[in-house]
Amino acid sequence: MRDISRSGFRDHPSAEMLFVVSAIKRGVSLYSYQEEFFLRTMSLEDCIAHAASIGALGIEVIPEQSMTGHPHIPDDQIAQWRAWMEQYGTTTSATDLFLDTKRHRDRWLSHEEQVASVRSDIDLAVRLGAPVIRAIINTPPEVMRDAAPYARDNGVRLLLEVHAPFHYSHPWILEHLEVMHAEGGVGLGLMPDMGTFVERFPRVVSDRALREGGRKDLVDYIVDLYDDHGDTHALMDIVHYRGGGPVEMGLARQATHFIYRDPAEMLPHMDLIGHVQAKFYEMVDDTTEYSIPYDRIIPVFEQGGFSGYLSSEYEGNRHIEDAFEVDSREEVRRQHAMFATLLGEKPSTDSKA
Amino acid sequence: MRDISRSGFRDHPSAEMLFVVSAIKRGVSLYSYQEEFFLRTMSLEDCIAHAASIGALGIEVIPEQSMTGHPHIPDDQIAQWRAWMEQYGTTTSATDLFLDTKRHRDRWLSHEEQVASVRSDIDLAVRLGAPVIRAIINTPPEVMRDAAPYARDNGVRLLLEVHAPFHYSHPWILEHLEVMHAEGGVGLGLMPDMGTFVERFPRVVSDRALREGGRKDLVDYIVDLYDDHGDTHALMDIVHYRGGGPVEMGLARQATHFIYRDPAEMLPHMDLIGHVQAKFYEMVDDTTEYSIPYDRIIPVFEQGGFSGYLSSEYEGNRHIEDAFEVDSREEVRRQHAMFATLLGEKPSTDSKA
Amino acid sequence: MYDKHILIEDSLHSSDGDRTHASVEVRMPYYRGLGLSMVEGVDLVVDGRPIPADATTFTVRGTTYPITGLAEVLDDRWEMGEPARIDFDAATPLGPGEHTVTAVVRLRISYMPVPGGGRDTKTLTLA
Amino acid sequence: MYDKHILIEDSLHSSDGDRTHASVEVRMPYYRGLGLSMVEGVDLVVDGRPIPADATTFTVRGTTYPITGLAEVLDDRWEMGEPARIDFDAATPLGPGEHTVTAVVRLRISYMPVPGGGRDTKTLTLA
Ligand SMILES: [Mn+2]
Ligand SMILES: [Mn+2]
Repeated sequence: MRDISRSGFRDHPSAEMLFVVSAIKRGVSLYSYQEEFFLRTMSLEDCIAHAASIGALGIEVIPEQSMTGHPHIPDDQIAQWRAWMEQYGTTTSATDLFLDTKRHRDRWLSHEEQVASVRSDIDLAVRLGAPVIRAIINTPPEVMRDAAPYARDNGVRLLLEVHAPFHYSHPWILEHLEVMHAEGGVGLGLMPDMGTFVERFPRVVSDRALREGGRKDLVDYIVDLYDDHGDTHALMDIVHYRGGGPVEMGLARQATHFIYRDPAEMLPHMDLIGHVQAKFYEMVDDTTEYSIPYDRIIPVFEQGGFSGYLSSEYEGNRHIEDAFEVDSREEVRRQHAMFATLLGEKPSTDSKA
Repeated sequence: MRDISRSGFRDHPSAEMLFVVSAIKRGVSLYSYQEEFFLRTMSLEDCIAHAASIGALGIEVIPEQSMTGHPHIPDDQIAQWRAWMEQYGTTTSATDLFLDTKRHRDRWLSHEEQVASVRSDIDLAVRLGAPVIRAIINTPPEVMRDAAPYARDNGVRLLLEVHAPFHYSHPWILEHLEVMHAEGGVGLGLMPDMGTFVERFPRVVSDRALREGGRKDLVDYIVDLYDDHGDTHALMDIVHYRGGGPVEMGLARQATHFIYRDPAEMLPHMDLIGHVQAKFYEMVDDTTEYSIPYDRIIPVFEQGGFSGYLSSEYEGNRHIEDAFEVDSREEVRRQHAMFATLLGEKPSTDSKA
Repeated sequence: MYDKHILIEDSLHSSDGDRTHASVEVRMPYYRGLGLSMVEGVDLVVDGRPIPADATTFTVRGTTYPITGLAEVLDDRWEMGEPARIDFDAATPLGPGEHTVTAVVRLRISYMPVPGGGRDTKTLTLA
Repeated sequence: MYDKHILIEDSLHSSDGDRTHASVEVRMPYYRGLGLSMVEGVDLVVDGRPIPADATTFTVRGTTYPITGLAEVLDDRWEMGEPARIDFDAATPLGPGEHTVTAVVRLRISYMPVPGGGRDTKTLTLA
């Protein structure tokens, strides 16, 4: 049940209805459980079961992470995966491909080899039952173009992950958009990573710099400048001018890789958007991500008529792992509590509403 | 005589007058002759004489370049300098200070030491008869603030060089502006470097990358993206995704350090502007710098009522030195031919007028 | 990422009687598996002494490769979280008890312009 | 900048009879002079053999400093375009005729976040 009073969904065609259930679906990328999966404290089945238990029924998988033998993953692993999907009532929402252009020490992968690599990952997506594939940001537009027919023939769609610091008017993305429009948007599309909407500097990142001995004044300076959405172009220079060392310079470098753009910039591209990576750094509670304003992002997807998956990507693990126990399950659970509220699945738990 | 038909000086209070002579003065920073001075093919006197010969009567000097023994430059060198100014009818337009915060290998210069360094350079400016001093971009705002009284007491003004990639709405400059406004703009001010108005990618830079074996397609990509004023934020990433090596990555890095801003952004700050570093990369002929649109920059200074020096800073030397003989005199001469035309000193030599 | 999990506790073993051959187990500090040709090296420092790369081998799932030959291996992988055994020759016999071991894993990650990998130092007890 | 002008032509001289001591002149690749405490080093490679820093001295205007001691020199400068003489001990006597010399000048420039300086390689004839 959506609480209209705080949703701000005025432009949505169904805004007048009180008990609308969103067309947007919830899912999890198993990237989110990487800490526990690496340490073997969660099995692959545990990851799937956890997602299912919180109603996140679309499972995004990085085959090179969750399975072995890529790209020739044995049939028994594929069969097991499909059996789990059946058993837990889940579905493969997406697979993530990498493009190892530096596979050979002494030469770059040729264009033909790059296209072949993508085709191989298309085969794998088909075996796993995924309708869309995350194409990593370093995939060149011409490789997307030449892999598109094979994707179409196999009934899947290659979606370029729009990852910070790229955005929808960046030259690299503009080149990709040109290729996608020429292709017709059948075999190609976009997979926005919500890391392009980092409105507040993630405190898990600045807190770590402080733990590593970073100067409080410079850490504050970097965070404040970022939060004011100031020009980070020469931030490393400034921190250097103020006598910053490796920790402070490293934090400044990270600040130049975060970006905040208006989520509405996605609207003109909504037809190309087939899946969303719901990046997050820290769930403060069941309603709020510290950095990324999902309460203003989700209305944009509603307005655009998006009906794919919001797929959790928990990224805080690596920023707290030095000092804290990572609890990926709790972080993912909280994000989905927030999603359920924002999508109108249940009443808001926000007492301030 | 100004050719009104092409000057576009409509907003200038004297635009109706046909034979107005601009209040803006011409000068040269001896930085421009660095190649010949380094190689001892021009003496210090030769540099001054050349500037005077082309009517550039304001001489900006980097004491650490043109003289020896900084900061305790011997009296005889100072006396000789003043004698040359007299002899050639020139004047010391500015001195340039550096702030060696890393003077000690194992520690940063303290705030007090930084202020003392600036005060010492103020003393030197007074000895050389300079009314303004270039404060290098890494000078912190609080050092400017605490050195300002000494500048005022000595009748000189410390001008922060606004150097690319900084600009007038950049956080670092905003902090400086706050200090300048609090100080009243008597002892402090700005020295814009025209390198913030690089509209076209300098071909001397891209040509060198080609000489060093850079891939033509990537060099063209970088130049075109820059010339379209596309977002250079992740340009190095793109060049990397396309298989660029050290030469192409180096060119991409340089592209992120060039910026083009609207020259009109200087207008609100005109009262603070005491001197202008007229950076240039390549004079195509007597009328045109390849990258920087002086024909649209000078009207902004006219409109703002600027009456200080346009001080040549030839920067092309280091980009052609590998393959060509540097002829600093000819480059400076051409820039001043252009200035004379744009300032209305003589009829336009532009046949397309 | 995963830096503190590279060296596996209790994994330091000597593999012969005179204790000049030993092994330690390491995990790759990365969130997916990688083809071995993209593993640029696993450098060990034992009690302050760097172990030369050519005195080191790399073993996954029973197959052993010289560390210096990994660049040529296009048909095998180091999987996510998978322990690899690094066998090495110590210049002098390793005594029983505690040893300070540093492992530096160097990776070639295609989407990163800078080298990938990580570093871990632990005090391990020779079993 | 100025990289190709670092090593001065015709400046390689041997300073003793057995040709194990020699000197070469270098200029600083920078557009202003600099206090010597900011000269991090002048590294020489002669005929492919690196000369150890502690076998090298630095001389300007008649005053000689050990290269390894420049960081402490707060009252002298290397001026713009000024030749400095680098004296060094060669491990083996330098024969008459041509030698390949590389000079790497390393500078600490306060406004730059990365190391400054430059590198030059020339074939110089021992006088
Ligand atoms: Mn992502
Ligand atoms: Mn300048």
